[in-house]
Amino acid sequence: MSLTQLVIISFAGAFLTYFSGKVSSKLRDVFAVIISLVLIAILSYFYGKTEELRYFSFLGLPLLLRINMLSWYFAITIAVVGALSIIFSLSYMKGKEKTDFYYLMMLLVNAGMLGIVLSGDLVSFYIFWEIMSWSAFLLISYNRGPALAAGMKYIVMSIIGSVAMLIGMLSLYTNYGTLCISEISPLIDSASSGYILFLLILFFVAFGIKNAVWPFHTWLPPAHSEAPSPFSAVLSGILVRMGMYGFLVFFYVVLGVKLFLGLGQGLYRFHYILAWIGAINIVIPTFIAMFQNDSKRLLAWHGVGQGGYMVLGVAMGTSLGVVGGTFHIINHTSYIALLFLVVGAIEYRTKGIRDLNSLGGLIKKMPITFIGALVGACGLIGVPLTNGFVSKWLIYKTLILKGYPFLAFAALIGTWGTILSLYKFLHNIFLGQLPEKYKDVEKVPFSMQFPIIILSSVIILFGIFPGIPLKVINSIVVSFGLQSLNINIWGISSETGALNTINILTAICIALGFVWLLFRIGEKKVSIAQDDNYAAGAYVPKGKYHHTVEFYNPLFRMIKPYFKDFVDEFYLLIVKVGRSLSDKVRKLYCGDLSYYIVYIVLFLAVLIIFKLGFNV
Amino acid sequence: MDRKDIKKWFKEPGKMGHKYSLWAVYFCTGCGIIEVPPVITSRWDAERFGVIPVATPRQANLFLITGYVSVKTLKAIIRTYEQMPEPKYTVGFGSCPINGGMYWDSYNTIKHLDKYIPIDGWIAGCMPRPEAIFIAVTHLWTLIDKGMATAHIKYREKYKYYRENQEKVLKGLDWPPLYPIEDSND
Amino acid sequence: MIIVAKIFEIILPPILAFIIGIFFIGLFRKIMARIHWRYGPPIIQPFLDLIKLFHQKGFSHGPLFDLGLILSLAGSMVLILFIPFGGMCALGNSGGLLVILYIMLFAPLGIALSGGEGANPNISIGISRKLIIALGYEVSFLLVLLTLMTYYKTISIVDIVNAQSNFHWALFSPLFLSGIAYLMILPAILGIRPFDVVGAPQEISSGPTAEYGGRFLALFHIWHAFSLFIGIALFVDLFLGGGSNPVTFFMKMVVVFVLVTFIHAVFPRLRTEQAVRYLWRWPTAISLLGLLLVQIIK
Amino acid sequence: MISALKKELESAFKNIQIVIPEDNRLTITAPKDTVLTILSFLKDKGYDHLALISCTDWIEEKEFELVYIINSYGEKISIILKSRISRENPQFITTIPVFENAEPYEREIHELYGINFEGHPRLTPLFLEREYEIPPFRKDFDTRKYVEEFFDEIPFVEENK
Repeated sequence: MSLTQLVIISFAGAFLTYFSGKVSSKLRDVFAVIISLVLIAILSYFYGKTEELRYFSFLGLPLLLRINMLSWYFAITIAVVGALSIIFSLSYMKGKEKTDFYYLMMLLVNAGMLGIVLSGDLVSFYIFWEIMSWSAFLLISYNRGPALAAGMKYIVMSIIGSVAMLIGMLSLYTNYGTLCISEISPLIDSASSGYILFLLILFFVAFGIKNAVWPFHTWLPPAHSEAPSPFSAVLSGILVRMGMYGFLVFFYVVLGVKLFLGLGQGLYRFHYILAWIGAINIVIPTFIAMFQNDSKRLLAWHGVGQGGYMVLGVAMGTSLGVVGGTFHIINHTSYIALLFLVVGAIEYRTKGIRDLNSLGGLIKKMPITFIGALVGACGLIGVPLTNGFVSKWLIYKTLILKGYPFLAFAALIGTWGTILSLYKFLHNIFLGQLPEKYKDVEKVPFSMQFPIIILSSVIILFGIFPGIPLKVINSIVVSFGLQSLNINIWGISSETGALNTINILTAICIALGFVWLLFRIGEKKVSIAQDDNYAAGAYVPKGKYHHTVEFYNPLFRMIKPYFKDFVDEFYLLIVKVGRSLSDKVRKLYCGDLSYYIVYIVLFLAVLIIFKLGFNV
Repeated sequence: MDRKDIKKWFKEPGKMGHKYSLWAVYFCTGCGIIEVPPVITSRWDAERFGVIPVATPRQANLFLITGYVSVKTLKAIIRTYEQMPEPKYTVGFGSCPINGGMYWDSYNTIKHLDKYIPIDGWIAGCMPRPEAIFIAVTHLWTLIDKGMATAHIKYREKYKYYRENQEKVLKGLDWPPLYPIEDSND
Repeated sequence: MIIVAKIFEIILPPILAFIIGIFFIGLFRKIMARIHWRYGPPIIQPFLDLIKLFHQKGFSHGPLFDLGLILSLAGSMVLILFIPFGGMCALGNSGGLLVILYIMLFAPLGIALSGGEGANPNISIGISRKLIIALGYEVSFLLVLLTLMTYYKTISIVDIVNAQSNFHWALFSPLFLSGIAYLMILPAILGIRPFDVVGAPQEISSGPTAEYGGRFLALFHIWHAFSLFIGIALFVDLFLGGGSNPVTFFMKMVVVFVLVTFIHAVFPRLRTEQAVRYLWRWPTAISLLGLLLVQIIK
Repeated sequence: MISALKKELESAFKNIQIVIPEDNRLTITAPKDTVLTILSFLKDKGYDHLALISCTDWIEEKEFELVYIINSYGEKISIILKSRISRENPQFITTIPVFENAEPYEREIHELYGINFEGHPRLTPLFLEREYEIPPFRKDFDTRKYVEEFFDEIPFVEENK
């Protein structure tokens, strides 16, 4: 089983499902699920293997496919999240039209991402990058209306990113004549630091836009909230993290650790500035997320916020930091995808309601979805016994031990921002009074519950036994050239403060058991209905006894003056200036011939004067 | 005042607990509430007997009906009484809740409150002084001790009749009955 | 023999913490009574309340209503194992201050979830106020912890306590600024006046506990006792050298607790914005200064 | 001041009797149909605060007497306007167009005396929880008989039953 067959299967599978969709929708669903499961099987076969082969040559440039521990780590995440979201969309897309096109695009996005991760040289990297961006664009603007604007915003910014990457590749090719990653890294060591800085800026823009790093994050919230939920799970889960893959490859594989840390001096070292961008990226979006009223937009802002942790971890350059950063990527994928699937399940049952102020009390009707949302929220916050906690612990430890208290402060305050916004998310949808119109909402079908259960168990499993993923990530870090950590099944043991999840687990279980016994010895409890509630002696007004609107109003009143997204306004300003300029130019072409002749004559006159004046 | 009697604490902790930590619902139902603030503040400190006012009926086990009960207040009293957890005691202030008092012939006040909710004890006096309230509390202790403070059990057993009376006075209560009513029981 | 000592070390702190916490609530009500110039309940009154509450049939709104409360109490119990208590610290080596910070999330999260299931706007308003005030004091709380960690260059609390042995306490070392900042936010951590807008009985009928009856209220009172203990034990551990045996540790805690009770007796209740505006202004400024001081010294 | 007002009123309206019992009080008794015009006349003159509307039941003369108390913050004079309406079919027009704050008073009088005010937006029950065939404030409503018929009929909840 070679890499080329893997890529061929993934692409052929996409088109096969499209055509089988023409035959019958049942066949298409089955086909899509089989393709994604086959991909997972093939990838698990490739664990631990590192090979490189040339599969094609494109105008003289060898196109390589290679796999090593880093690309395998990303590939398995892509395959798993892709399979789960397709299983989820089996029943989510039942009533909608154009579903063949939807499945084609979903599988194409998966195939594109696999291609990126497996590509050995920059040309194929770029080709797969374009496939991914364009199919993502088509999927974002899938359900018409506002989604078109969101898709437009997304595709314009990702084109800017791809162009920046293209310029970087061209300059690399002209200087070194080759584009395979393995050959470039030894050559680039000899380059001048100015040239490296130029490359860094270009690739930072390219990958920063895709990873929604703080200055380039404005496309993400509208894109995530308008895309269909199964795709926004993939989009926010793993597609956005292709930017992180790009950072890792470019910083640690192409540049190498010494060169990356050595850039710039004193306070202006490149990786220190990158860390600060990551820190800002944590704080501002989580505080914006707190005041959103649309559930998917709230989660999208968290996608931006959590990206900051990864950039912070990777930018630290120590082995602990990089391990924390890469581990956070897979953690973030697990719980943000879970939360988006939960929102999808709720949309499916309440006919497309996403507004947080008109839902409530759904825990009684959809308990499994609530458990998924709860575990996802705990993972996102970083409650101990979930995987989010372990990766955040690693990142904080590096920040504190390397002596960056202010960065650690920004990261820690982000946690409390996530708590406030995620409790609002849980409370407004699941807790509180159940409104009248959702009285007869019933459970979500199993095909939707299965991905939710799988993702929740992944979160808990990696939280209690972090050793499993950490062993893989440790070998990645060793391949980067950093010294490895002694990792065992329950966490990290090191002299400067160890992490032991098993102790925490046993302590919490014993405490829970003891308190449960303490709870049982009292008088037996009387369970009552939801409307038998204390309302100062009056009867509970139906449907009006649920506090959701302006949930954090005191805080909002304080933060309100600073609560504008300056970056978005800056871009809108650019757009306005651009439009007015192009408007002037449009006036030139007024369509009748005489004007054009006058323009030509004038231009010639100017040329002649220029020629005489300066007898050049 | 057998609070220090350790043996009794071990024999029947439930009774002793309820005796020495009576939490009163802070809900003024009539003119008598003017007597409650002096009871709970510095002059006649009720907290030394463990009696403190609490915000919601959910946390309380003592309900003070202070003063005459109009038909409108009866609705809120029934609602609050039903929301209190099970071992609950009620004390009526003054003669108005007993037999209507000076509003005996008024069309808008309830004459015998114990037709609608069970009452454990009454305090005589047109608004009893704080000392009278303390005497009532001590009487309540003896009642609890002897196991005679069983108003809440009576309410549970005879709920059908209480509910009928309540529906007669207040046309159509807009909350479901607290305990299931078996229609043909006798 | 070591195993017995280890088990002993695991079981004893929660029990002692419970007793000290209940004693603190009794002391609290006694001091408040004496300030009001009245006799006040016996010191063991909270214990009697607990006995009564365990004999009351509380109302439950659903499975999450009970589990949330159980989770928050279990979380505070586990937290006690992480805090060195007069020379005993059961889980001192599995995570240090960062884990303490994160296990502190269990309690507000548990109560928020169980309160949310209670489906009562009073509770939701109480919980949103609790989270806002928590966001308010977390800013300076994190800064204080970060200054400590960078000053002692470790993330384990046991090392910090050992570093302060034989009387050079952190409160009188260059960390005195952080100590003052911690004292300023201590009423907010413990949830007592001037920051007790969370469970204001008059405004939102005692916030998150509006729907709690018999057993639930008992568990809530035990959790309140534990949280009093944790708030003060952390201060004593981090700034007053943490005591070699439980008795000296307890003495230091009583001193700090009486000080905080007097603050409670004097101040009115701040509104939520006033509280957050205060918390983000003065304690944050002082803790930032402390951090800068430590950075300059290092 | 008050005598000037008396003269103006007498000139403006016929068949009204004006009495000045004290120096800053003035009582006018006027027929039913001139009440609205007098009220708006007084309001233009600066007496813009309607303090109270009440009603007395003259059961012997079979009439209800509606009393409007108006005063002004400027001159500190309070004017009491009385008018009689028949008791059999108690009909009257609402004064909300002149004084908006008359709405609750008229609702109360409607509930307790049974006087119907046309043009009143919502004549719904205000204080009483129960319906009564004879509005309770009327003199022919015998509260003792009502209590015996209604409240005493409700059985006690005995121990043994």
